[in-house]
Amino acid sequence: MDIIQQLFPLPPIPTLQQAVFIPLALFTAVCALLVVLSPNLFHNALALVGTLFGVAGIYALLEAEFLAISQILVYVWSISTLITFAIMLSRGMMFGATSKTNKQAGTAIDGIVVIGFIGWCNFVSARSKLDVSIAVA
Amino acid sequence: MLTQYGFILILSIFAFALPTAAVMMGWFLGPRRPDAVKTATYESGVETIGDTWVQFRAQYYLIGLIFLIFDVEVIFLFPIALAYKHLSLFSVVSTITFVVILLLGLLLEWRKGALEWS
Amino acid sequence: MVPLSWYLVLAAFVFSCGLYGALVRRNAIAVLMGIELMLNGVNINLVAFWRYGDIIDKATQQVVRLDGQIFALFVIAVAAAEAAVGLALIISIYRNRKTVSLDQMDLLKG
Amino acid sequence: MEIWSSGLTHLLTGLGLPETAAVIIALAIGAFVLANVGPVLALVLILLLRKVISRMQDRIGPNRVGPFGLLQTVADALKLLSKEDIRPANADAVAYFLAPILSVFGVILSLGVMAVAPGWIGVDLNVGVLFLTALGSIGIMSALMAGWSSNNKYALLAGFRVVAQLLSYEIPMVLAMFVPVLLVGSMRLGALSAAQSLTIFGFNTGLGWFGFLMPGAFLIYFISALAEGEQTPFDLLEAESELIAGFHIEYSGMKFAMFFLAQFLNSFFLGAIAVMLFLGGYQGPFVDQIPLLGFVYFVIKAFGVYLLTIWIKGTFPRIRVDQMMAFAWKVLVPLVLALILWQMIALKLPGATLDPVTGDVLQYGFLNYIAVFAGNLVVLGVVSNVLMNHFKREKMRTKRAFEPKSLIGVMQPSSGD
Repeated sequence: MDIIQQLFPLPPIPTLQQAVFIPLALFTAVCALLVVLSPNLFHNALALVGTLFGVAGIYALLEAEFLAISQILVYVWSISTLITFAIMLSRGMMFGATSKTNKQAGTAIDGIVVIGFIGWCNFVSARSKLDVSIAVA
Repeated sequence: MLTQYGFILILSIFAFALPTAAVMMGWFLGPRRPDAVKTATYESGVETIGDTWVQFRAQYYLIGLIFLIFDVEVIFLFPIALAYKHLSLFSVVSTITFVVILLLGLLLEWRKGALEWS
Repeated sequence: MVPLSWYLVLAAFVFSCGLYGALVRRNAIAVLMGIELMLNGVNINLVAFWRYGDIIDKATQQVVRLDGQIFALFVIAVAAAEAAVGLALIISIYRNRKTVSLDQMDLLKG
Repeated sequence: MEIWSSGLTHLLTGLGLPETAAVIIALAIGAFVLANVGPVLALVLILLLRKVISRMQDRIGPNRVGPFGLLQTVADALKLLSKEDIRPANADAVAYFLAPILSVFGVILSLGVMAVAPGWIGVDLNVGVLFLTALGSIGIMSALMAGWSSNNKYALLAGFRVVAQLLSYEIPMVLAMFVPVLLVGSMRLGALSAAQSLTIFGFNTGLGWFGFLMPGAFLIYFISALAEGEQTPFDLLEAESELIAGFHIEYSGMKFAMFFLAQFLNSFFLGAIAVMLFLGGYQGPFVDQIPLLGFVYFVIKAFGVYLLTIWIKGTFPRIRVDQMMAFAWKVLVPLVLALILWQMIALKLPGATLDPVTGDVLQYGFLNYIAVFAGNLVVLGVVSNVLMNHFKREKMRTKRAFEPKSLIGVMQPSSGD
């Protein structure tokens, strides 16, 4: 048991903000995945709205409240309605027999892996510098 | 400040739970005997013809487009209102220019017939 | 306090989702949604760096500069303009050629 | 932190709870109470509407259930609870389920920022006014979801129409809300309500309503709020006497009840926002001495505005879609933009008390207020002129439709309208 606990230490108990952040981020991430993976175009648009609300919540958590409201006002009020209008105006794609994706999936995943690597590097360096500086300040 | 948004968060949880509970209660209390006629699309007793996806007119998109312009404008106007008591003459003139340009844009849309709905 | 790196991971995830959608989907509107996702990921990054990295007044513990927020606000405005113009293009192409599939929009091919 | 929650937190920490838990429990109690205010209020609103409308139409209205029919809406709610919940065969399950819930969700959230009495406000957000407008987006999404997921042509069409209507009237509404915000310099609804006091000889009469100072902005807000709440004369998409229903045509049982509830609460809350922004909020005589009186004033004013909308519902004829759109974009939006321009100039006229060091405005002067009032009077005149012309024309049309003989020889041939 000790070895297991040493290898996989229990995560520290989250603070209140972290406890809010985790479900919010999960919601945003799942919605973002649905935007690109769901085959139904209208579901994509709804998931996009979910993502936008999640991002607005993240802004509120970052104490950028005006930005959170702007996000909802501009994105959810106008951009998502425009997208829905565009979906309705260009019908016929929804039930088409052709595949929803093109043949670039491999390339795209390669690109995302590269971005993920860069992001990981940033993550490590950011944790080593910025978190420490904040802890000092 | 985060306490305030905490309240909004808790309120939104309740605001979501309340109608969900009501709908669920209706689902449990009411009878459930669906049949083919009952679950058919309602069209005043007539058989539905064709696809739901009727072609919409592009006017809807145009309204959305004009709305978007003014929506972004609102975002830029409200912070100005909060600081209006501190603004210098230069900022006031530039704000007024901003609103005048918007009015001119509205006039242009009017002249081009984007506001007609018929 | 939530560590900055958590926000960055979320931003990178949202950005990657958007990139995947923009590269892989056939439907022009879905591609546009992917681009919106990418812009949102960038915005999270901007705001998170503003919150954590900017100058903090020692006396009041308030962030005194708003560069990151203003930057994000402009990204939102530009995203709005981009969506409006992009969707208008898509609709006009659809009315002319009856397709929103990017594979079939090949007028510019030599 | 607001007065109520800090008091409750003190009480809970006195009971021996840790600080964080006390705050959370206090907030949760407040949120629970607020969330439950919504449905109870809706029962009252529906009963009131039926009673008043039936009086206007020379009927008695609900009078069987309970004393004076007071329990009629409760009985209706119970009946709806026991009804079958039909889901159309081709409907999209998730969106069909979520749409009615979201419509109520957005409306109840707006209770959180209502300033009902001095210090009695869920949270005094410093983006309060924009928060209220942002909540409208949830209503839009629920309308689109309901229209699309029912898989019914007419539901989809109605969903599109309601979205077009809400989009058109959102702009004049937000810009009319901008006018008092520009004067006060704050988006906090508590601050906006507090700014409408009027102290004469050291006594707060509470009559410095922005509705008196800015009648033009108030009229534009009120018209837009009628359209946003889908009230007559703007209730085109569920004209009960002409069409079947709106985007919720396929809904039944409790889900339909949710849309119904959301619509009533929405129109009431739009009136409450009008009260907070233009009709003085909780302000009134003696409100400084007895804060509870503020709550009474607020409720009376809000129900007064609601009765006004019922009166309009019982009196005015519906307008056509093209008239509605043209009225929003060609009359209200240019007028309110011009009003904002004028007010920006008027507030910078000389006469205001300035801070000697920074040059900030401390108190607007007599000249500023006169200029703002004059601009608003012009806007009021133009809007009411347009409305009068419209109703005159409508009267002529109705007369021609009902008694054509009486007009022979009187009327000139008109260019078909």
